[in-house]
Amino acid sequence: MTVAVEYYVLLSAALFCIGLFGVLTRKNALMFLMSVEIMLNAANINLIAFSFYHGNLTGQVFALFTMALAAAEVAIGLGIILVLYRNFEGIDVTVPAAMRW
Amino acid sequence: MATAFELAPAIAALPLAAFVVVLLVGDSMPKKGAFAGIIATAGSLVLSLWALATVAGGEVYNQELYEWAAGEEIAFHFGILIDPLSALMLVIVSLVALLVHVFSLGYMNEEGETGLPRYYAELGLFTFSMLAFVYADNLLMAFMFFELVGLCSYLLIGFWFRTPSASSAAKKAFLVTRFGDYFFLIGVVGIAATFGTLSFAGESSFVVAAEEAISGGETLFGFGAETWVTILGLLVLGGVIGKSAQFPLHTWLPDAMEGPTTVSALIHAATMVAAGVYLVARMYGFYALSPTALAIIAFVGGFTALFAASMGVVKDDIKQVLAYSTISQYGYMMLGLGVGGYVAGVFHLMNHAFFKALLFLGAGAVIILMHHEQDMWKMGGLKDQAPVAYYTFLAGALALAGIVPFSGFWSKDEVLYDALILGLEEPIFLIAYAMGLIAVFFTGFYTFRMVFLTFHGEPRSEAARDPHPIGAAVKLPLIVLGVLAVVAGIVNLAPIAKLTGAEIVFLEHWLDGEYGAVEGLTYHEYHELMGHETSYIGSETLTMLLGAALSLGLAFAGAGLAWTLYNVPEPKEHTRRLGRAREVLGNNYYQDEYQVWLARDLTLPFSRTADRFDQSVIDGVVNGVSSVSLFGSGRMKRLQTGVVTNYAALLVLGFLALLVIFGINGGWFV
Amino acid sequence: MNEWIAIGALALVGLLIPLSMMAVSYLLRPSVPETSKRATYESGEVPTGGTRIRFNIQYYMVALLFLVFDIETVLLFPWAVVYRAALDSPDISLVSALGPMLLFVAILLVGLAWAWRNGAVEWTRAARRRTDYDRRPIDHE
Amino acid sequence: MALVQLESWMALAPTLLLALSALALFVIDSIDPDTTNRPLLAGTATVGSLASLAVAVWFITTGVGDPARRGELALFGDQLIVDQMALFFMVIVAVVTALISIASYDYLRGHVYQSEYYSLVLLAATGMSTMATANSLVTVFIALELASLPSYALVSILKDNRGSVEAGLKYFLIGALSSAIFVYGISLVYGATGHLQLEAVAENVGAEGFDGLLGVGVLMVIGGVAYKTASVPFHFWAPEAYEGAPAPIAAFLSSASKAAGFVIAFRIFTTAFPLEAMTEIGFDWTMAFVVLAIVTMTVGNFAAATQENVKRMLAYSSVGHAGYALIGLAGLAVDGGQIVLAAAMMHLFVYGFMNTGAFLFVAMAEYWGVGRTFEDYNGLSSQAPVACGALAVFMFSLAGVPPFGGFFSKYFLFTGILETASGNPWLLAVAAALVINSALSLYYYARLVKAVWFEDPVAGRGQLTQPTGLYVAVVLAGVMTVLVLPGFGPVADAAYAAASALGP
Repeated sequence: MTVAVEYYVLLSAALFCIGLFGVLTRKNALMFLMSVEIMLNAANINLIAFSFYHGNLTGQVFALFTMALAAAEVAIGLGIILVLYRNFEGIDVTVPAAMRW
Repeated sequence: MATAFELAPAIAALPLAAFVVVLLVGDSMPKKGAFAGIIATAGSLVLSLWALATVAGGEVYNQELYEWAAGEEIAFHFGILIDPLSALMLVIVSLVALLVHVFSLGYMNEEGETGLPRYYAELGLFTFSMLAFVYADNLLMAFMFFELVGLCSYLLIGFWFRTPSASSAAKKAFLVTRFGDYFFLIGVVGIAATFGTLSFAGESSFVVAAEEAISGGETLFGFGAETWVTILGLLVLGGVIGKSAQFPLHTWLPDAMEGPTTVSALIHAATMVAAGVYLVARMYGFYALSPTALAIIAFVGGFTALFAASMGVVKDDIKQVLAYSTISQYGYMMLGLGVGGYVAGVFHLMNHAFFKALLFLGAGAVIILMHHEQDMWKMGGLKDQAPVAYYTFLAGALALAGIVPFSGFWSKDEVLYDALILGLEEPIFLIAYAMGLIAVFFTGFYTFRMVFLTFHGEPRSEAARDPHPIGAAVKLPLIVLGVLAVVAGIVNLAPIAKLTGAEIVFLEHWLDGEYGAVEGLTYHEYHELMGHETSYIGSETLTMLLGAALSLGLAFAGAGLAWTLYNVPEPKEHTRRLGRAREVLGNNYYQDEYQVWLARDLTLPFSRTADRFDQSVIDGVVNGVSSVSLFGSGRMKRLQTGVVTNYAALLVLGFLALLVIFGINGGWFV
Repeated sequence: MNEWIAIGALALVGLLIPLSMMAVSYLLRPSVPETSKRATYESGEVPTGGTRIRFNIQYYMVALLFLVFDIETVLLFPWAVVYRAALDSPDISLVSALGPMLLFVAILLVGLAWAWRNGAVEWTRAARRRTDYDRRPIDHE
Repeated sequence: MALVQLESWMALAPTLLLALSALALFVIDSIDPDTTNRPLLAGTATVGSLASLAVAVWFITTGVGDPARRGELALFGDQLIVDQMALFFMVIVAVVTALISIASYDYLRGHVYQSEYYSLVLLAATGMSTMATANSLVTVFIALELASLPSYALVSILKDNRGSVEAGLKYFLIGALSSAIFVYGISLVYGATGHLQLEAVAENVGAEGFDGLLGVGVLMVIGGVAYKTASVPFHFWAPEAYEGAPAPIAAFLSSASKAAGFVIAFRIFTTAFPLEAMTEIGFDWTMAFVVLAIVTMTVGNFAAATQENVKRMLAYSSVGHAGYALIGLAGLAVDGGQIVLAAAMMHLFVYGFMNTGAFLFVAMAEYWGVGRTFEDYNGLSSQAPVACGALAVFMFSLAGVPPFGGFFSKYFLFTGILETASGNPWLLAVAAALVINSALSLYYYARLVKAVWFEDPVAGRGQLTQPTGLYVAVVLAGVMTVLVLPGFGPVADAAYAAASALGP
């Protein structure tokens, strides 16, 4: 029993949109970051599903790289959130808005 | 042993050196720097003569010396071109410059003028510019020195800059010639852009390129090749008309008489004014490609010859008369060149250089005699007081009037002859010929009016009764030039050659490259390019005799009328009989007035209107646009709210907009 | 598609059982509201301070280091899968099979050494760094 | 003929040298974590980037990557490729990195994290250099992240400065979102074609039947490169990141990072998505770039026009210039569009000097502490004429005033469009937008020149020191901006060669 690849795409698209929704609605920097991670994982689902579909491993390997880069991104992001907390006494991303226009 | 050509740069460099030296230490030099100038110009003369002899030996020199800017398409350089034409001109220029320097000893030094180092320095610079212009091997270099010549004449005309008239005359000369030079500059740029070269001679010259373009039937800048060549030629002609004081840009020249008379001699005989005509001769091959341009040259020349001669008739100031005669004579040269008489034009240029220098220096001598009085009505009877001045002046006058066998006759006659034979084939040119012919009468009249009023009759003023003596420095140049004015015609006795069959048209052979010439720059090649047909009344000899008789007759008629009217002890101002015509003539046909009117009453209001338009409409539009832009800017930057989630939202919205547009457009969702 | 019916039925059952149990419980239990029931600790301990406390920064540092090495294994994974096969293949030498990964680990080791030297693994905070940086405040008020 | 026969992987030497210098800096910092030996740190970074530059230039002159001479070098199963365009952009990256390293010598005086700063700069440069060679969507993404991640840290490296932190946060969040979109787009492209290597993608466009997915995926990839090049609508991070970041980092991001973003855009769209095949499946991507180019240059220039803060003005102008460079891709819509592409490359090259120089001048002003607005800059020329002269050169070059480098590249862009676009109304609209925006840009660039040169100096401003490194970098950038004029021939040749080798 195999699941048609379209369903994986739908799943990943749903996941992507969930992540996007989080990005747009969450003020907490950590939630923002998590939402981005969800979006990245949506891409991973696509990659792995299509890797299976096409019968080559390229997509799976790329998914590993994506995970690694996502981790690195989180590391940098946490660092930035840390200094954000120190400077603004909070991690609400809408607070730092001194630079505009 | 260096050859003449290796030393060629020194021909121009010597006067330049004199300029530098006199400018720096002139005040402490003997005669305030006059000797430096004399030595330098003498050196130039010797070298020029040597170069002339070398050319006569069959060699020519066309050498690029220094490349000062090079691009992929075109390179600009300084170079020297010494061919029969430029060698001849070098001699003329350096000779006249030398004589003017010598004369200045008597005219300027002995009169105790101040500012002499400046004077001699400027003379040196002037000579340098002209010599460098003469042997320039490309049009851009020619243009640069052309401009320098204009600058020097500005400086020299305004030598007595403390008198308002002198400084305004200087400004006028500068501005009017500059007006023409704009067109020249555009022409230079146009030629460079079209042909990618500015050289006068050689395989890579713009003349050759233009010839190929025409024969190849190319289209240049949207025009046929010949039309474009005509346009370029006419643009360059703008500079010529300004410099050579041709109608309608001649108005500066009479005013330029405000300068020292020596300067007038130099300007009129050999440098500034000659530069224009020389330029036409220099790039004659280019004009030869365009019959239209040549015809325009011919008509401008013929008209100017008549027009200026008619004004010369009513002038009272001796220098003014000469000034208008200069304009008129350059008109002849243009006429000659315009009708294909390359030799005739150059021949007249040479003769004119000698006799006009003579006449101006003679006038200078008269002015010395008259204690700086220039009104001819206050002169009279100087014949006996200053015989040297009188006889040399008379020789010059006879040459100017074109009385056989003086030099002017031969060249003027040849100009008219060339116009006639062309006119017989193409009748339109007969009009130009007729104008030239009538001008002969006027020339004879005003010349001898001047001679008689100045030298004959009874002295009409205290100064004329007790003239100031003139020295050897004055007499020597007069004598040299007097001799030349008498005999210079020998070099091209075309009528006699035609009658007798003797090979005595030396100048024609010279310019035709019999002794050596740069390929493509010879008389017969020009002739082939033009392809003018000519025809004769009866035979060639008959036509020639008829023409000569006609012009000679008119010259005698003019001179005779002057004789009857003015060669009397107490001449009267017969000009009153001219009635209203006198007023028109006396006011120079209102040329100045209409040009001032053009400038003040037409151009100025137009400019004001344009300015108002600019300030109200254009600025309004610009200001409107900028305030709209700035307003737009104010709105646009509000997009950047500073809140990062808004950015994310806008980013996603922007992306979705793209997705919807392209998705629906590309049918991705079906 | 009948396999899907089984899955759907399972999901349905999975949902229904807890919901029905909660409903039953709600119907059966007595309701006695009382303030002490709302306290955080019913034992009587009174909590002090906020629930959010600042962790030592070093937790974060260690977490990051863990992340790095965790991810390293992810990247080692595909290599490890093909390593044996690569060695058996006559076209690939030991150096070209092992070298890249050694290089990768070496680079990571440089990073680890740097982190170590800069105090990332010291539990007590090193007070050596001055933080007087930025004499040129770029204020945005 | 090279003196030695090099291994093919040595073609990556410009990139590897940058990476090695970064590692060397880590080693230095590991040996002495407290080092404030600024000459050593800045020197290592400068030497590394200059070495990279020298090798790249050497490769170009010896014909590496030239199909007619030594051939393009595809490495690691075609994942990386060293061709003329790669080398051209390696040069840009190396030049900007060198200028930044020199300038930072003074700027970082008193900074705590010096070695980290330089190593992050070099790592980011490594990433950008790799972007130039990336020939597969995998390597594109990895290189892009390698360039981005250190950049996030660099922007917020002034840890106690609220502006810097705010800038870093915004940059990071938008960057993370954009890279998520980018990688999702890549996954869709992979799904629709079954490949990630660019040529293989090109061969399989439309082969698998997921045309709609492919369209969405390509559009998402466009989003990814738009983020990296700061193009609308993915530009929102740019004004803040540039304004809040240390000025040398702003210079680095707006010059090198933008150029690197463009090189992947050029590479991906000329190689992986052949226009004909893409048009068949319903996505003429040149239209997308037409829209992006017009909108980007308009937004950038209009928003820049009324800025009071010099750095922010430059930031928006940087957005505007991204719009100019996007024309290169829009121009591929017509035959012979390689001319326009080459002109865009030239523009990025010149931009590398003039924009870096302008930001470094701002760095100098920050170093002096004179303030940030136009008024604060009033009359600086009386105290620092050389630097202000260089500033005038940068401004006029950015505005596209002859005879500076910026004029030529813009001129080539403009004439390139006009030459090829006859009858294509969209491209003519792009050309018109280019002209209008350039005219507008002259307004605000000239405003800065006016403030610096013609306004009366601000009263009470103290003596200005002459920081050697900053001066050297600014003057160097200024000289290069001018020298590009006579040197434009080789640059243009290299760009034309690079663009024509890409041919669709």
